[in-house]
Amino acid sequence: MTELLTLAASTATGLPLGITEGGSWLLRNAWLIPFLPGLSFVGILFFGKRMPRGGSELGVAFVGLAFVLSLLTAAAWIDHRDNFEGEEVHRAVAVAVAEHGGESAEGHADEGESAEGHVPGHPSLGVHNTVTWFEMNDVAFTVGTLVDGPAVMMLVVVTLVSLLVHVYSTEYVAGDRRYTHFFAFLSLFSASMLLLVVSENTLQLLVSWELVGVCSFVLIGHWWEEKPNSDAALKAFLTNRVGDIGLIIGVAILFFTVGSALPGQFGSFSIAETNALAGTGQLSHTALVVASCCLMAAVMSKSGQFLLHTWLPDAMAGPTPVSALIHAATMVVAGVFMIARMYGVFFEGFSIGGSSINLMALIGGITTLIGACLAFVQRDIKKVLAYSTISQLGYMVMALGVGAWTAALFHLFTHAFFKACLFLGAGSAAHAVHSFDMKSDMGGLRKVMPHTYRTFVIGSIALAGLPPLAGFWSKDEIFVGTGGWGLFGGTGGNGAYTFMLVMGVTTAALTAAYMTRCVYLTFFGEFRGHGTPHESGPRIVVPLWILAGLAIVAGFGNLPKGLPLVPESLQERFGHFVEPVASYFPGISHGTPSWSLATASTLVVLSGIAVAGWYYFVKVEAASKAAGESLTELPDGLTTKYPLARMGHTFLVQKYYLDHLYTDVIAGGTKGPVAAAAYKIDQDVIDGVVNAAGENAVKAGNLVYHRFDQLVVDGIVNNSGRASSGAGGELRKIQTGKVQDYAAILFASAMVLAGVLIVIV
Amino acid sequence: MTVPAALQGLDPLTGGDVVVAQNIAFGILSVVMVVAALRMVTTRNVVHAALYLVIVLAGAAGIFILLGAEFVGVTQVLVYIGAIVVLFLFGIMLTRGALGEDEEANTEKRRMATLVGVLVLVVTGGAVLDSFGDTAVNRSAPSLTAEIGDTIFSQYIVPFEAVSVLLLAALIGAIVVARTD
Amino acid sequence: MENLLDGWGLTVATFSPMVGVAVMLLIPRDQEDRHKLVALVTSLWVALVSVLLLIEFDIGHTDRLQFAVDKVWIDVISSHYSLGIDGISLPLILLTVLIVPLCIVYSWNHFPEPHNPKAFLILILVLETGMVGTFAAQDLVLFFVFFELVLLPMFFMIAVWGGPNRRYASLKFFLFTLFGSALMLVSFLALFFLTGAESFVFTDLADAVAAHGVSRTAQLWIFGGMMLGFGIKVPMFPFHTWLPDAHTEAPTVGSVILAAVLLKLGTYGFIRIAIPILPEAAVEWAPWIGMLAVIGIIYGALSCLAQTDMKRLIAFSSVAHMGFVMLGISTLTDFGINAAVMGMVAHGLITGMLFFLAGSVKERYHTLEISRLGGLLVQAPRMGWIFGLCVMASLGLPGLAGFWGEFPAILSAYSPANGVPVETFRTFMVIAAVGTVLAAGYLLWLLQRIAFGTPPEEFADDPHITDTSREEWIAWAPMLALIVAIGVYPNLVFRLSDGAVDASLHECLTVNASELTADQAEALGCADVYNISVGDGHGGDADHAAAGG
Amino acid sequence: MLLNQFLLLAAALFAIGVYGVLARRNGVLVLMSIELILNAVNINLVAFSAVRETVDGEIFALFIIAVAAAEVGVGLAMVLLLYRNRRSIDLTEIDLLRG
Repeated sequence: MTELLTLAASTATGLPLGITEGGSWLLRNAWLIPFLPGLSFVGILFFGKRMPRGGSELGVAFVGLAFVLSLLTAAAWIDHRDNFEGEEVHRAVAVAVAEHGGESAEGHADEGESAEGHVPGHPSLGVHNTVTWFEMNDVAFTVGTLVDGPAVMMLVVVTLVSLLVHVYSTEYVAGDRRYTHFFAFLSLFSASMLLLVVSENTLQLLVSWELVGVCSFVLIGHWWEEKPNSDAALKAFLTNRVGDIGLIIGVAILFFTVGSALPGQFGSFSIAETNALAGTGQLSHTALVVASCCLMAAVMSKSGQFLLHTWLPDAMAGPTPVSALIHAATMVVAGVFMIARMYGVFFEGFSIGGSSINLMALIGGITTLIGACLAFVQRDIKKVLAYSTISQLGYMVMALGVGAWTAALFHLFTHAFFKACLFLGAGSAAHAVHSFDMKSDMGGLRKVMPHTYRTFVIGSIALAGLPPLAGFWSKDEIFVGTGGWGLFGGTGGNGAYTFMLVMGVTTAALTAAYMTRCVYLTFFGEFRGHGTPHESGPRIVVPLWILAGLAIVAGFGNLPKGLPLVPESLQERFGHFVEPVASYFPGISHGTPSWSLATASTLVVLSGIAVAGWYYFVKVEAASKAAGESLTELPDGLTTKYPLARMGHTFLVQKYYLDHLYTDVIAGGTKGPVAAAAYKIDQDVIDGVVNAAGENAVKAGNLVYHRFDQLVVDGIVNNSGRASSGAGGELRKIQTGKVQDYAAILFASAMVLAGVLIVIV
Repeated sequence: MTVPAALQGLDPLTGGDVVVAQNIAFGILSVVMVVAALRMVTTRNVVHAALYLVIVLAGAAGIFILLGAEFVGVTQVLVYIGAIVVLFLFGIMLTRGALGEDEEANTEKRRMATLVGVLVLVVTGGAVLDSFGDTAVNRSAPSLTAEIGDTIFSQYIVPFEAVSVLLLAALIGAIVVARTD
Repeated sequence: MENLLDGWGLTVATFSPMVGVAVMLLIPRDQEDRHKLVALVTSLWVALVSVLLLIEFDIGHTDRLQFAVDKVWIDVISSHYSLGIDGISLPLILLTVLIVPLCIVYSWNHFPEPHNPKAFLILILVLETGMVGTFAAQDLVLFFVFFELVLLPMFFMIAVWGGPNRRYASLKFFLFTLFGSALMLVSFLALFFLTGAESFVFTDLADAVAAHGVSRTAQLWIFGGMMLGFGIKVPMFPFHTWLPDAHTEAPTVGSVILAAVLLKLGTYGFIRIAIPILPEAAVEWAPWIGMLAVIGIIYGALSCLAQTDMKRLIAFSSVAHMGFVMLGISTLTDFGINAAVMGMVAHGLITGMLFFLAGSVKERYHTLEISRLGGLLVQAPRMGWIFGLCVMASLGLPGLAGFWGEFPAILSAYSPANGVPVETFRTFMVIAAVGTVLAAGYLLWLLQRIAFGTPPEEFADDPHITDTSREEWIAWAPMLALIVAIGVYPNLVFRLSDGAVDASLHECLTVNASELTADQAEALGCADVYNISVGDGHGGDADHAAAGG
Repeated sequence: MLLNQFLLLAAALFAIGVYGVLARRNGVLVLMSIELILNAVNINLVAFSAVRETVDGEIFALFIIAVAAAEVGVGLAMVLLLYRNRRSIDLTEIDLLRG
């Protein structure tokens, strides 16, 4: 089809992809960063057991190396972002789109000027570097790296948290049954996650996506001797597989849809090409919508969005470091990152711009609410954090849904730190009291575990979102991004997502409240557990403080525009460096921050804290004094007073009965009745037909053979036991072992076949 | 075409009559053969069965001669009726009493066998009718035994040797299988 | 060396096992070590020859038949002794010659009852000849002979060395397959007579069909016959019931060979014979094959969930996996059939490994009742991890071989070849994708029950339960290595298969309809048959995907 | 004379022979029925060779007769052996292959 190629090439004008093959050495060789942990995985797997510290040193060393490398890469990117004057890659496309593509690219530029103050007209070209993986049908399937703002940001976050968790684990899981395996898979996880971050095409994305999934499976089931753990692991993996259906189908659709726009090639996985083409609007919109919905399903499972979130709380069965690294800071945000990665597709598919509601925003909003509600009723401190993670992920997805791309990633950035801090803190506390149950085994820990206490409180405030801690800034940006706050006199944004704003603000209040509850139950009151808890060692405390510190300062990374007393050069640094200004990224517009909104949200948070604080620190405290023991709730609380409240409480405790739906109804149904039915059909109907009909009824229903069977087989088996056609019954009867019966079958079959031949020829 | 020489000597027949004669002969032979064959596979007495077999074989010999394959016909008589049937009779006598009156096999078996037999007849008959509409057999002269001999010992020498080896092997095999000690 | 290989390589590779058999026949039965030695040396020699073939193989022209021999064989029925391999046969031959020695090594010290290594090994070698021959044959009659040659040894292997219910299973297997191949033979003959090709060589037949075409209905009938014959071997959905019994009853090595190679004979037949020779009929049948394939996927998975016997579960999982292979084939696209070839190799390695493991479990625990097993990871950690790896590979985890058979198959179903209904296949795609979840479901459930947890007290301190033995390591290491290697670098297979697959497909199937101008379609002269609507893929908004490649 | 009549006769004999093989319980009778089948084949061969006016068919018929002799010899020997071992030549009692 060469002539077709040339023909297409002649008509096509290059579509700018917003990527470059140039760039500094570090940026071009980002593959080293995933490679190092991968190396340590292999190393630990084979030599770990023989090492003095069971391979943990290997893991720490390599991940640390990866961290340093990512820092250097980040520095290189900061330089590259503004000063790179290199060749941009163009791609010949079937339909001429030169002016279209150009327009969109330059559209970025002036939005940049108006809304955000990017360096005018200076696009941030992602650094692209690939090698051919395999070739099929003249299409080269590549594997490589696409290093740009979001990628670099994720690299730093993942390697940093992973490093801290590695260090933390050396003490936390010391003397564990499978110490070595634990570190091996921790490394493998880091490698896969980093690979996902730098993925250059959707296939690579899919591969690493599944790999992080299986790592999480192995690590959740780390203590697989106990059935609950392996159950949780299975649940996590299967739920993710459900979402992966969406991912697989979505990727397939995009592959061919993009291919239809590229001459002489029937498909392409390249993320840059996909986004860029989606931007030009020459891909069929239907395909984009379907694809985004499918991908959304994947996000729902991986990032624990509503309906598929149920695996995340159970995943807490894994060791706490795993929860902190995988199920709070990094893996669960893979979904968010994937949306951010394929934003061109989603932006078109859900037509985010200029709308007031869409699937993604809705799912995000619902998730953030229901997550926050569920966090209230948990006894297990890790489950509280798990649900709050769900709720925060909901924030991010919602933000992406309303077009506040930067805000979403910024929240991802800050959330990684304070949530990891909280989890590790919870782990530290649990380590001391040997239990995760706040109500029965904790309380009053602030005296014995000062460091854990302080860091946990810092983390909580950051999560609740009080200025000036990290959470505040990112949350505020999300609210700004919704653009649905005309009453606060704001402008900009991609549409009027008032509904989302309401949900977000409500959640803010809830978050503040349940974190207050959690802090009280854990650290205040009297110790309700057994034994004498004591502060954890340095290898646990130091990571805690580092994360707490980050939870305080991370927010300053993206101070809003026009904040007084802050030099221009320090405003929106994060947005400037992370948000791509390139033709593979849609032209989103940014809301302008407003004092009124910030104040309002702060007040909301404070009110949330106030209510919960009043309930626990005043009433419960008093009640405990009266009762002479450390209570965890009022003896005559709402739930005891009002049946409605009790119902609501039960409803929450039952997690909206979703688990029953999935586990008992769907899974149980499939595994039980359906599978049994299918197998019964197999044995009784199909096999029964085969048996009953002897070898000739392989084509059951085919008249000739069927009748023949009736005659011969019946003749042999003298009609006995046809009804009871349990497996084996009838066919064995054919095998009378009598030569003559075999001869009969032989002759008859031969004749039938001869007849067929006569008929055909 | 051919007819027994005697018949030819007495009074020359015209071609048409000859054809008639042949068809009559064929008719008689075939009817006899089929009936005998049926009796053979149905009779209860084993010895009778052997005798019916003789009739069928003789009929076959007749058919061969009718087809101008006199040598084959003669061989048929010699080998089959002369040797094989005798062999059978020996077999019957040696196994006498095993089931002297061969009470018929159970009905299912017979039903099955009938059905398969009919199936065979239908399919093969159908194929035959389907293939050779009205090919006529009119042979100019009976095949010469000399010709057969030449062909066997020139063209078919290898199969011939093979068959002789086979016979030897069969002989030894039969002895080994059937010897008493 | 080269020219020697060119002329004789394949013949040697095919028939050396027979030499081994002859030698073993002369060795008295009680000298078991000598038998083992001869068998092993023979199979290794075959493997060596095949590797030499691989080395000499011209990667640049995988689409061309190489090391081809074409001598008149049975002139009366104008059948040739015609061997040759291209990029499709080569991987499968390599798979075969890899599996056989490993099986011999595996059964080195523990032959199933009734012992008798001589007969057992002879059967294995005969099998090898049959399998290699089937993959190398380029002539229908020759193909059929080899195809059937495989049947008997397997029958005896199951009937003699099998489990309690072996007679029933073996007879079922035998009759099923015999029935299928009988119909297959009929359609071969019909094909030959109707086309009036001058020989049974594939290419001649294909040319004959292309030149003075057979009537469409006849083509459909013939394809149907082949479909039945190959489909039973695969096994495709309604014809699969022989598989679980055969697998459950067969001795370990038998199951391994059955799963690893024998099932591939069917799919290989589709790719090598049915589709290239009868493209039009293939287009007509494609939706039905696809339907049976996806039914098989869902249905095999569901049946797996209902199993209580480990080996039986794995057997049913083969039904599901071969469903993916058939789905890939039924798309008639280069992409899908590449996926199918990859799927065959991957399934051969992975399911082979799973059956090996099942055999070893059975050997240690003397039962395969899932409910009675557990805690393998505690008692035999290494074996447990290997089991975990194979399960992951089997459920199509990226980075392991299984994924590259599954994902491209699903992918290709999004845009099947010209003339194949697109919407239907997109439905299939979704169903197949659901199948992956079920696969994960039953496999992980199996893993949980077998490997996780603590060992049941009946086995808690059983001295016989040891970790992986030396023979097992030798037999498994190559397969595990390949599973990972192919998973990481699928090009190992794709580079071989791609060119050959592309060549084996009719141009009308693969041409990118959306880029065809009217006169180009005219030049191809197949616009009507494959209803290529010029100018767009398959109409419809979302369907701008280029059909096929 | 038509070729068909011979072929049909052969077919009939063949079918009857098949019936005998399948229906009789006495080993000797089964062997006889086999002879019937062989004869049917012979008739076909000779008829064809008569049509084609060659001797090949007849030669094959001769071969078949020879082979038949051998077959009967071995067959009867086996029947005898059977009889000696089991005091019976009832094939329906011989089901060592039963599964």
